[in-house]
Amino acid sequence: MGRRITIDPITRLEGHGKIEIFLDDAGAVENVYFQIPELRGFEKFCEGRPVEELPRIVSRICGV
Amino acid sequence: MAKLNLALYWASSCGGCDVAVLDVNEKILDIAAVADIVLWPVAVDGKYADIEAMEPGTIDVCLFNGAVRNSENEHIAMLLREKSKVMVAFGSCAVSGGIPALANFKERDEVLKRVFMETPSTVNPEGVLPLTRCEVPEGTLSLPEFYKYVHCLDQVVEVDYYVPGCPPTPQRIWDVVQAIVSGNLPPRGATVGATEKSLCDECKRIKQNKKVKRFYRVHEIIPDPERCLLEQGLLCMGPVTRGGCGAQCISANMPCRGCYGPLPGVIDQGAKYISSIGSIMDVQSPEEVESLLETIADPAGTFYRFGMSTALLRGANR
Amino acid sequence: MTHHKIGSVMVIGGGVAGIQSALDLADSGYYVYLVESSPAIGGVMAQLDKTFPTNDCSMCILSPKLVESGRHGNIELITNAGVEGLEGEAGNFTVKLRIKPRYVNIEKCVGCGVCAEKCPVKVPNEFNENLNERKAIYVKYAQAVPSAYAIDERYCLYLTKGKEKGKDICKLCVKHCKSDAIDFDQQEELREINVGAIIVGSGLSPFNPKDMRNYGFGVFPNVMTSLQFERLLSASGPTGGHVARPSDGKTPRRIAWIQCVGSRDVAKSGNAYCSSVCCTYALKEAIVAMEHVHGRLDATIFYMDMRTFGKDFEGYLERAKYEFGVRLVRSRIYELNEGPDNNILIRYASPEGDIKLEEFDLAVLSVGMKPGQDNEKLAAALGVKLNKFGFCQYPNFNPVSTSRDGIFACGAFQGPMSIPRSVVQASAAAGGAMSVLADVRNTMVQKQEKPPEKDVAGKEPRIGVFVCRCGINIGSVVEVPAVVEYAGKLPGVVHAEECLFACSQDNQGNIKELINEKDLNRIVVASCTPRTHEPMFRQTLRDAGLNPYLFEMANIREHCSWVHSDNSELATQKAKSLVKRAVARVALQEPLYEISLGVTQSALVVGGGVAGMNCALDLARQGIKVYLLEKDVVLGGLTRRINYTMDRRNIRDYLRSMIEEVQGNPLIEIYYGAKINNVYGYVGNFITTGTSLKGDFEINHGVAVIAIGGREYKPVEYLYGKDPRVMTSLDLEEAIAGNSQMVEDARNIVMIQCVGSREPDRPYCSRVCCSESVKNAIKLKEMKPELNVFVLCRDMRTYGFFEGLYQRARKMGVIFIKFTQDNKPRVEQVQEGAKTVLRVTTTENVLNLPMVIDADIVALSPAILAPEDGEEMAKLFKVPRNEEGFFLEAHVKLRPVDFNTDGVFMCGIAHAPKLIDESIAQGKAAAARAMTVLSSDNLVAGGAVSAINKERCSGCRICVDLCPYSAISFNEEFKYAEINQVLCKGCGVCTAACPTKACSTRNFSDEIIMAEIEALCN
Amino acid sequence: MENFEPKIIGFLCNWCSYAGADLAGVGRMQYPSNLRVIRVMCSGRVDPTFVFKALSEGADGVLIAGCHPGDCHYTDGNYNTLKRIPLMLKVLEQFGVEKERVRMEWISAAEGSIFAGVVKEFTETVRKLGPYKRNGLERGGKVG
Repeated sequence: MGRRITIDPITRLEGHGKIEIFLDDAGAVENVYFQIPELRGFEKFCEGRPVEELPRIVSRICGV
Repeated sequence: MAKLNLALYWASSCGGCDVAVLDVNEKILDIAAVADIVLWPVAVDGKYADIEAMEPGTIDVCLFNGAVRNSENEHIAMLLREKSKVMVAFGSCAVSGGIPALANFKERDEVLKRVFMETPSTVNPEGVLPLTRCEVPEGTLSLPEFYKYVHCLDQVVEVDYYVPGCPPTPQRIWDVVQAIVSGNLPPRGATVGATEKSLCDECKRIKQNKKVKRFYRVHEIIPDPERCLLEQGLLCMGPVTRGGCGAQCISANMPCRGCYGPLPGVIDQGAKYISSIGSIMDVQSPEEVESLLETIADPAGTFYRFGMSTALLRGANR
Repeated sequence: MTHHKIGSVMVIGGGVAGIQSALDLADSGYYVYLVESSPAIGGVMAQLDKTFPTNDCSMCILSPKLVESGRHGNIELITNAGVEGLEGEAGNFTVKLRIKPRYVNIEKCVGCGVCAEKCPVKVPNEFNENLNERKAIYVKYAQAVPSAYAIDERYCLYLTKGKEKGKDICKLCVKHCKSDAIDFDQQEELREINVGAIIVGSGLSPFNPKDMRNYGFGVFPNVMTSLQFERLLSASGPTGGHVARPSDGKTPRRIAWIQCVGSRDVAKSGNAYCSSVCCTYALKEAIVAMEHVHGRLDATIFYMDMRTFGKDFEGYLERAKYEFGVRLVRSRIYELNEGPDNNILIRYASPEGDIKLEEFDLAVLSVGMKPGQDNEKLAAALGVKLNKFGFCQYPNFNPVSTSRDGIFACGAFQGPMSIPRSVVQASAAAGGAMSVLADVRNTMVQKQEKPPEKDVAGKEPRIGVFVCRCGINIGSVVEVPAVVEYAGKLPGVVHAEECLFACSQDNQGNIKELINEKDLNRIVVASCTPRTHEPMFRQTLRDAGLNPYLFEMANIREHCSWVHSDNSELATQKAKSLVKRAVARVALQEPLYEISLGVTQSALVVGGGVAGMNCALDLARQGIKVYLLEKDVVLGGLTRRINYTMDRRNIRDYLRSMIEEVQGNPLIEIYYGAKINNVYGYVGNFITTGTSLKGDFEINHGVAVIAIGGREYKPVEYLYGKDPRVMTSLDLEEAIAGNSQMVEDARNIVMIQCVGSREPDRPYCSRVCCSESVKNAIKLKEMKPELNVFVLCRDMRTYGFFEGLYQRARKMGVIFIKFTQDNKPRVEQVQEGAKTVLRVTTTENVLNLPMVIDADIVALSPAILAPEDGEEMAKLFKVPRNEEGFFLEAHVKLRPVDFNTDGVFMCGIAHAPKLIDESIAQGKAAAARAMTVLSSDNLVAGGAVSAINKERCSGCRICVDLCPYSAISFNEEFKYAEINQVLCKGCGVCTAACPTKACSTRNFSDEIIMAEIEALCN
Repeated sequence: MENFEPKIIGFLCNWCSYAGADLAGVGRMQYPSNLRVIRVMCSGRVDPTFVFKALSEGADGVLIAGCHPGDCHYTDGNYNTLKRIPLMLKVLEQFGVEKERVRMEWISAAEGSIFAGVVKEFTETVRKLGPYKRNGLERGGKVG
């Protein structure tokens, strides 16, 4: 069994992310998993809101 | 004097609060001069593992922004709480749920379904939804659990101070930093970086006794820039919202959106607003009331725009 | 001979008029004996369901007054009593009363009602107009004051069959009364009472139509009187508010009201006068019936003239017609017949002249008002003259006086009148009594010494809980010991016990002892409703040196044991919960203090007409400095244009002597040519500035009375101003009085009514014009019997005793022709040779043919308009006006001369059009009401009122306009709102509206209500 | 929900509705015991916060009763109720709460039987709706 490298969190970008890197016995990358744990659901909760609200709601998707 | 250890974290948020901290501009250097930043995902490197390795109390102050939407948010909140002497709920999301908490009007499963199966850009014929645990050949991967509710920070950990705003204004942030550095902090539990009076106190507009015959949506009229917006029928949240923001929206001829949260002692900003504007509606008969109410497009979404986590009625997942 | 004066007054009659007089006097420093012939006060008003023209609930507005008179420290209720004789003179009378035994001890009776439940004797319930039955031991009605039961000696088995023979029969009431209140040993008592003045408000008796056989009352089951119908409508009446006809209990779908039953009727009932109120009450009953009867209801009113002459009555008529679809048929009904299914058949002549036969499910007889049953006896005992109809005969221009000095009259004792007018008269009569006794004010009232108050600030709550069994009322349903045990464990409670009757005298002693012994600082009593008992318990706390506001009740009787008697377990559970709420609340209550303010002992009267002058004089007679502002350079107002009254009293002499008296009174300072610039302050302490012929003025005054009169409408109709022969009725009156040649030469005089009144843009009746025209018509006929006088009118509104004048005018040959609003008369100039003829054309209402009159004079009856400067005055004094510009009273029924703004009153035409006597009465009433403020040096205000924390107020101004009492003002300099503690009534609307929690209502704060919610929910 | 006994909080104005409730008592009119009354001087004192608070504290229904429009002891305090409560009901619905859980009624001092009727009917309505499900989430409680 090789090594597992976890980068948590990945930084200096907008959003939350985690990278899991699996190395084989030789130390080469065998597999990488990139996980995005962040979900807020703007797609859903914007539904039914007055249209003039949307520019001011969706600007909160990313403030960076 | 030893430098302070400062952590800034974002949970379920947009990063606007972090950017607002940067908006103190060159003063950021002054912050750096007095504090070591041990965690600030948006700007500096630093891993959860480093935090976990710390002794409790290592962090002097943690400015925590963002709501608690999932188990990771909660976990980090608890972690930072353990390691921090002072925990600050920073920005509307941490204080009262903020914009992400509008999701509390919807059911959790509806959100997942919409995002992962129904949006036009999604192709997901098998209907796969994220799992908290996933077995892969290399072992187990995990994702945080997406909670039913969006919580605010003090619903999961003890909070020492609250700094409201979406985002807090740079001037107020600087005031807070100065207070922290000088140790000149108010009693625990206080809201800092905002005033004890409502926005109306800061608002320069001419106010008269209030009577409203109908409400307008912001695109329906161009309001008189001198007069109180509420008196002109715009649903300005100013009366039920703390001041301290410098009345920025008002200066742009837009009604207050309520991001600085309710006044001290008010337990439900939206309910209070209903009570207040219900009093100034200039109609008498039930029929007139009904047709006046028709002119309010989305009362709950408007009145609880930033406060759904703290709303007495909890929303759709009830 | 000079007697020393007595500072107490006897008010005879406990109806709304008597109650108002008693309260005004008691609030102004006189001790009052309120004498009522039945076992409870309330009078006819207590029987009514709704009251016109507001349709508000009669009991809702009367009941607070009942309770207030019942517990007023300076009002002594004497029920079951009548006057036997009178000696003495104004200032010092001795009244002999005969007081019949009640056989129930008022002090002991707790009103539980077990006695009535057990009593085996059923008798007709007079309060419900005999529509159902009550027991021989009874309480007159649910909200009765005093609330104690009484035994009807005419029916009681023991009293009728046992007592004399010494036999112990029945006495079930004695057996079942847990509070030992039944007392068969009570004897009739003769009591002599010394008083300084007397007010008679002995009310009315409804006309009993049983002898009018043509209407079949008492024969046909579905013919009832309007008062019976009123009981049928009442939610607390025999049917619980369901309109059910007597024959079969079915809901009637066709109801007919027959007007003028026992009124305007010389032939059958002998009552020639108009009862004044029946037209409007019939409209009310029709409207209310429609609201009660779900589904369709055809309401028809058969009438002669629709006399909706009072303030806002005309609008009420319009609503009845157009909004509710009440059908009005102008036809005098002579007879009712019974058809199939006990239906009522009515034959009538339609306005088109056809004879119709119509079937109704129910017929209501709008019965008139007769003098009270005992009025004749009472008047004889008092030595007071009655008029030919048996109502009070009052001296000229003294509408609330009687023929005997020191005895005043009010309400229906004087004649048929509506509730608002009765209340005005009642206040005026109180004012009359006050004038007689001005120098002995505050000599008989009782003042109590109070022990010093304990300081509870910052102390932990030490709560005492007393759970009442109320005999078996609570105890038989709620498990009281369990509640006591539960209460004892609640946070803050240091003492809990049960009591048999929490309200009993000995328990008050017990509470006081425990407060001291256990250092209790808050008290909860779990018993009955706080609406009746809270004041008493508060007094107990105060007597024990505890602030009275540190008290709360849990209503475990009305809201628990009585309504859940079928489930003891649930009731006990609920009682616990209610006690928990009270305890949680009381722990947070704070001691409240009433503040005492100085009162400037002077009055400002604005307007020097008859109303204003009467008010000023009444105030001056009571030693009050009066500043009388008149915008004109002479006094007298509109009355200067009137030469004689309808009953031929000499108004000129009256006005002259009144002006002389006003000018000669050293306490009255007159400002002619006065104009107000500003008014500052509040009740007790106003400052008014302005200018007058004397120069600028600044007046300090405690109260203000607005009496700025009204003005005459200048017609644009009927060639007025275009032909000199067209004039107003006042012009005609002047022409008659001045013996003008025009009148001398005239052969045909036409009067046209409702010019500018009862029109879409002025939808009110000007009230006086019909009588004014009749007066002129009679005068003309007396001068020149051969003269043709035509009165063109819509309805002839000669209400009350003026009906006699109307009848007289008709007898003298005055011709009355009806027209309708959509078919008005035409007045035109027609050239006939060299002559320009003034031609009036109208439709003759009987023949339905055009009728042409060439008139020598056309006299128009113009509307009376609201005063020109009304708007300005409204702004200055912050008082409201109605749509027509007349001032809006605080409450149509109960505070007809008050404004909602404390310390400001109104009288005269500025309130609404009215006759001279009515203006005089209103002027006097305003003076009496003003005296309730001015009678003491201090004004007590505060208590459970609202306050704004200016540190928290952000100046949004949401609250400012909400307050109906104008108690909230905005400080422009510092940008915060302020509440005047003197004006605030504590409703808490502003607290709910305040977005910043700057505003709080004392002892109704958010925190307290939240604590109550938590206590009840968890 | 067979044995469900709803908890109902009532805010009654002192002058009309509380008196109406008293009259129901005097008339011994039986009605379900689920209602618990809080007395306020005027229905215009009722802040919608109270209603939300009651629901969040465990009430299943809330009754607000005041004088009939036009009959207010304080002239027009109840007009505030008449305006606030419908707005509150709209918000309530958006929160996914059945608006039948909150009822506004005008009950006069003479309408004891109407009061009793309203309580009966309202209790039944709320009973049928079932319990108001709450999430008693406080800090440190189970997050989810």
